Amino acid sequence: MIGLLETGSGYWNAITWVIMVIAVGAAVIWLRNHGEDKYKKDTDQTKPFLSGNPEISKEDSHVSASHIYWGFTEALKHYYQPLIKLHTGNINDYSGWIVLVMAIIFIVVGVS
Amino acid sequence: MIGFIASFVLSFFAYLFLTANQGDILGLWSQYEMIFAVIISLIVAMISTKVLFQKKRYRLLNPLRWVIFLFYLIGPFFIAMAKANIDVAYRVITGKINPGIVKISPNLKSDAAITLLANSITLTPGTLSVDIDESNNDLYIHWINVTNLKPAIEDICGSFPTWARRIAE
Amino acid sequence: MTQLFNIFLITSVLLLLFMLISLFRLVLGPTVPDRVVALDTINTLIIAGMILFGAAMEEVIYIDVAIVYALLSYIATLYIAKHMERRSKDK
Amino acid sequence: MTVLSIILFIFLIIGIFFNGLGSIGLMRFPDVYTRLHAATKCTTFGSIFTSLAVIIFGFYFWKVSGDSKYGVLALHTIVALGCLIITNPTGAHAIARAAHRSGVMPKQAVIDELKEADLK
Amino acid sequence: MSSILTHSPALVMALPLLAAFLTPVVGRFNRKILGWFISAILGLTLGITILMAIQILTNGSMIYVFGGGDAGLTLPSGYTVPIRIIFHIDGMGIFMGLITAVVSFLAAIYSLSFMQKESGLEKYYALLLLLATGMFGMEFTGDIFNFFVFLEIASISSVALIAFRSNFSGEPAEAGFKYMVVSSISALMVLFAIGLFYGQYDVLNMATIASVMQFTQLDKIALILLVTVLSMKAGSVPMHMWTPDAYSEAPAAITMVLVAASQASLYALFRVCFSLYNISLNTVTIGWIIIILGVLSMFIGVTMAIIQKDIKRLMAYHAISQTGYMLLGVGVGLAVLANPVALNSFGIKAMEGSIFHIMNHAMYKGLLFLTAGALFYRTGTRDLNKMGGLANNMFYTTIFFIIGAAAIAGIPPFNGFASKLMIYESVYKFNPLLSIIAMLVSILTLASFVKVFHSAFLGPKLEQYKKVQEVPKSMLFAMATLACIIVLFGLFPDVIVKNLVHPAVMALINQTNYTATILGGI
Amino acid sequence: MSLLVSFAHIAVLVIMIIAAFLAVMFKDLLPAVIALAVVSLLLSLEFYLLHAPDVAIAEAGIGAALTMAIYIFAIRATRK
Amino acid sequence: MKNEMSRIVRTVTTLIYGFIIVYGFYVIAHGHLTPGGGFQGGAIAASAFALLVVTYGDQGVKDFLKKDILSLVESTGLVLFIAFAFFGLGVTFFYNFMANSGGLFGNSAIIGINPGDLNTGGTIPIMNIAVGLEVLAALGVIILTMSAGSKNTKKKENS
Amino acid sequence: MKKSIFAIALVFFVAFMIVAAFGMRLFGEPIISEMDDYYIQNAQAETGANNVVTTIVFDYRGFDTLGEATVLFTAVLGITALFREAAK
Amino acid sequence: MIGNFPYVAVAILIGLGFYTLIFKKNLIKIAIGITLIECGANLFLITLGYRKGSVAPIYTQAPEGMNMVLPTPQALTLTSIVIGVATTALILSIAMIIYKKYGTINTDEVRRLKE
Repeated sequence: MIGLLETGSGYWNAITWVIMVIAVGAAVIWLRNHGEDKYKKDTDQTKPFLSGNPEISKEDSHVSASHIYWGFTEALKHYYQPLIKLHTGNINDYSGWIVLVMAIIFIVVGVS
Repeated sequence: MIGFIASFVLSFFAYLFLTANQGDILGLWSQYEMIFAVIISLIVAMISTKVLFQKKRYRLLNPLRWVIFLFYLIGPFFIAMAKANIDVAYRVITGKINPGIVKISPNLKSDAAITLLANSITLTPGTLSVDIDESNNDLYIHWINVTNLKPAIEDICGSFPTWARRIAE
Repeated sequence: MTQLFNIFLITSVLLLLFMLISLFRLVLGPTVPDRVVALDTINTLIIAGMILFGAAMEEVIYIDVAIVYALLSYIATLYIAKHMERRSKDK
Repeated sequence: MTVLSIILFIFLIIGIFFNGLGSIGLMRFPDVYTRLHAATKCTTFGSIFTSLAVIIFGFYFWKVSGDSKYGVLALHTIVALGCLIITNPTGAHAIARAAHRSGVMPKQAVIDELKEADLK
Repeated sequence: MSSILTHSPALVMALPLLAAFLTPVVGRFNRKILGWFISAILGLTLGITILMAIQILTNGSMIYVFGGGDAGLTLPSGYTVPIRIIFHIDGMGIFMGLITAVVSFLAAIYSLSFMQKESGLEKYYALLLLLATGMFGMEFTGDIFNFFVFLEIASISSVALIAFRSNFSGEPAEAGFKYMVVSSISALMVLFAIGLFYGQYDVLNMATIASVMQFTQLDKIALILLVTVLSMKAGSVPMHMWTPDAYSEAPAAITMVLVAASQASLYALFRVCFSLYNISLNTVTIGWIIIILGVLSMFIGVTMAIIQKDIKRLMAYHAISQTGYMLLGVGVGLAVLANPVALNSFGIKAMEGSIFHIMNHAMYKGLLFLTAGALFYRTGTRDLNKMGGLANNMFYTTIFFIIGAAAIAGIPPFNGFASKLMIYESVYKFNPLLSIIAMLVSILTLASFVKVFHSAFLGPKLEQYKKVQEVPKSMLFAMATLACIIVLFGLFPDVIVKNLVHPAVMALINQTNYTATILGGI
Repeated sequence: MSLLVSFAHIAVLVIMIIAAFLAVMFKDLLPAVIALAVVSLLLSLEFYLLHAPDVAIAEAGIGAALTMAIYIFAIRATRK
Repeated sequence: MKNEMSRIVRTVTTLIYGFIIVYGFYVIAHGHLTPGGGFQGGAIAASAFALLVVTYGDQGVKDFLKKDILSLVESTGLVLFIAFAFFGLGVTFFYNFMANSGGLFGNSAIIGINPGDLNTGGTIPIMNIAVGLEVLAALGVIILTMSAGSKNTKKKENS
Repeated sequence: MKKSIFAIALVFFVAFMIVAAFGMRLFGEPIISEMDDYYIQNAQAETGANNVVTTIVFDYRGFDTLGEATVLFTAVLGITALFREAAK
Repeated sequence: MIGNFPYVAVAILIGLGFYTLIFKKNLIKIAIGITLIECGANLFLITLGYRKGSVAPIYTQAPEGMNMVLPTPQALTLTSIVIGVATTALILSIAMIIYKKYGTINTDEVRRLKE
């Protein structure tokens, strides 16, 4: 059968997957259309409720790129700090790393 | 045009001098060598005429001057050079020096003459040409054993200026 | 015959020793011109040595290398000399 | 010992002597200009003699054996020698001039007219 | 026709070279047709490569002896070693060659509009052609010194292209300098290794070296030098630092080709490990070294990518991380090479996965870099903080970005998923931990691309980008081609794996076949 | 004869290593480049002694003038 | 300020410049007989250009050397080289189709040690010339460009 | 800290290189020389040139030479591209 | 007498080159380091081709009755020398451009691209 890929311990068929996705999507849309639509446009129902505070403008609410995973990086601070320190951007270090890796592999291969 | 022909002939002979070997022509060159010599000399003449004859002076092309030059090279120059070396040897071994930079005015006009003089001076007794005054061709000379603070030309370079004038001016 | 070649060879090896002496000027030389003089001396010695080696090995085509050096070592000297002049002028 | 080998021997001895003198002078002299004296003159002169030995050798064997390779040896050595004689003093001049202009003054000098001259 | 086919390895090298030599002359007469001329040449090259691919996949390896009396006659009579340069193209070589041809062709098309405003275009195009030639040479050659020469061509032309924009700012020159230094080191170490081989066996042909290799101490040293510098050129941690610099500062079209160039180095690494050394020298140790390099690359690459603000730098770190997948899969294959049972049960699958991943990675990372270039073309910045709301104006670019991001994150049904699934499942049998790390990395990849998508495309329309339009058609054409390839590969991965990837893997594993093609017999 | 040649090899290599060491160690760039020129010179002589006149000419032509020239250009462009 | 060296150096340069180029061409043309060949000869001739640049300064050298012509020569050399590789395509790429054919450069060499004949070697001398032209022009362009670039540098410092 | 690690690595690297140097075959005594013997014996007859090195450079390994001329061409292109004037 | 000293010299040259690359903080010094490594590699190749008591592989006017040294490494080294000069020229040009833009060639300051 075309599209059937053997992946080591199982099989993968993209076309079947697409058909499945389309079927499930159709079902979801069908279900959604049968739901009850209580929302009315341009009323208070569609406006966000921020504990009674006024809604901030769209430009301000756009989270800029450097803040997106702030929590993630903050949590992994002890991992990131030495890692960033290693990326010095200094050309001497670039060649130094090459020699270091070469020496380590020399030792590993020499021992084994 | 004279310049082109002159540089052509010069490079032709230079090439032939380099490639002298076995062959049919005079027992030294083969015919292909000759063809190549012509082609290469043409190319080199095209490239180097502008440089070689930038002042459009063709006085040096006289073969007689070359003969004199050769004679000068083997005769007075070589003797002066031998003397110079024995002199330097003496100074190297004893360490007796009395140096200074003095100025001489040889009154030479052409570039070739002043160059010949300067190079001769550099290779001969106790002297070394350090700088040149471009306006009137005065030479500044480092003298390893200053005997006279205002030296005459003969003190330093002997008969060289006359030779230089004879050869290149 | 071989005796002659041996003479050439011994001479050239002696020239190598003189080169070593000249190298000390390169190490010690207080100013840049001193070092250039050392370079020039080494150049000349190497040209002489190359000619002698060529004769000693009976290989005539080797002399070409010596010609190349005799022609071109001068250019390196000129470059350094010009740079030194310039540098002094800028100060 | 033929005449040839004696001549070669003498020439090589002279060449070696002057070359060695040049190197020793390079070490012994106090400042750039005097060192240039030693280096340029002695090494050029010494090299001329060692090369002359090779040239004589080449011409001699060219005549004796008729093999063109000895002729080539001599001719090319002449070329190398010619280049050496032209370029060496000029190089020395360039170094001396640059040294003086970059402010290296001759030591123990009794007179220095160039210092006052103020060339452009 | 058959003579074109016989001489196609020579033609594929000589055509771009000839065009590159003519480019300065052509550029002097007419600057407008220059881009089309180059695109036509690269298209022709692509055509010849496809012809060669068909020939090789049906009839087996292809041999071309440069300057010999006959293109197929490798050995002179009475001698046991080849004396001329031999192009030796097997399944793996042509696989990489196809990638190179496609990528460089699309880069030329993309540059038609993208580089329009730059000066010195004839130099740019000539360098692009030379880079393509260098990569072809690295992939097709069967001679180790010839490999060095083409490695240098590829490095020098990539350096010149990386630093091409340095008339505006200093950063491209800095990146170029760094890349130049590391690639000089790598080339010189390769030269040193060549010397080690030559000194012992007096041959330069890779197949012949493989057949006479005696695994002395010196061979070990040569192997170490080659493995280190080639994995460095491929961009594996901890020797990866040049990658983000170089990738982010090069023009976008060139970055796409640079990805392919570093994969050519990866190919050379595989070639050294499998064809040159194969089972006899410490495969487990070397395999584990490659696995560790791979895992480090995957993890550190992706975690560094998350915190980047520059869009191309972020993608460059992802390139490192994806290189890790390839190293991981092939490392597993190498580690079990001496064990036929394990090799058949999962080793071959792992290698198929990672080699399939090479092609997928070239395609989707190329697409992503092209979209980044499109954003740069319209907005003039690479800083994610300054972008936003671009989806409103650049519809097609957004679609292509989504396709590329989904493919790199391994979302079905795109091609990245297929190859990653193969790697996960086969590596799981080797060592479950590695497989879990790989999956984790995949999740983090998705996360960081969500970040890019959010900050560049979503959000309100920004004031300064009100007048931004869709990019010109030639750029869209290049991106659309890559997107189509991605979707097709995603939908029919089995066709590719069966027809292209499996022969490539078999060509790598089967060393006797490799040597026998040159030396005859067996 | 062969003893002398071996001695020549050793002398040339030793001088070359000293010059290379100087090229690395000099603080100023100009002396370092001069030392590099000496290295190239002696490398050429070593090639000559190893019977590789082709390579010796190449090294002479490139190392004597051209490498020097481009290094001097770079130093001149980057002076303080 | 004139950017050239002293008069003595200039005179010697005019003398020696032509000879260096003649020597470079000698090395190129005799590449298949004596040590040397395209690269070496090209490098020597390019050194002559370097000599001109240093003696006359990069302004003065414009009278003697044109960068456009050099880059044209460079392309010509390379195209000539690859063209002669293409001509062998009747057999294989890079096939030496002129060797021992009796025509131009087609004489057979005498086997063993001999003084050598210029008219041998097949495509080798032609490729020598092509590579020589290419290397000469390429190195000349490098010298001229870097010389001009090193002068511009100071003006735009710290931009 | 980092510097000392690099220094130690460099020392190890050079040590391995020197070990390799002593592990090489003796200086001046190649053990196998089949390829080079082919060149030396057949170069004159096959190509008609006296200089075996040139024969290898331009005939037997001519493709390398093409690549190498290309490297020079590439470098020239790169340098002229670097020093070009900025776009108008 | 000479043993394997040339190979040791090669190792020392390469080590010196790497030392320059790692510890010297000047871009032109780094170029010098690369040139040194390249010298080492070239010397290594030529050394491999040497055969004791032989002459150069050129039939023109060679001495009679002697072996020839191996020609292949000489061809390889020719290639690598020209590649080396191309590399050096490019690397120095880039250093010049960097100085033009950054005003420094100290590696500690030439690192706007980091992290």
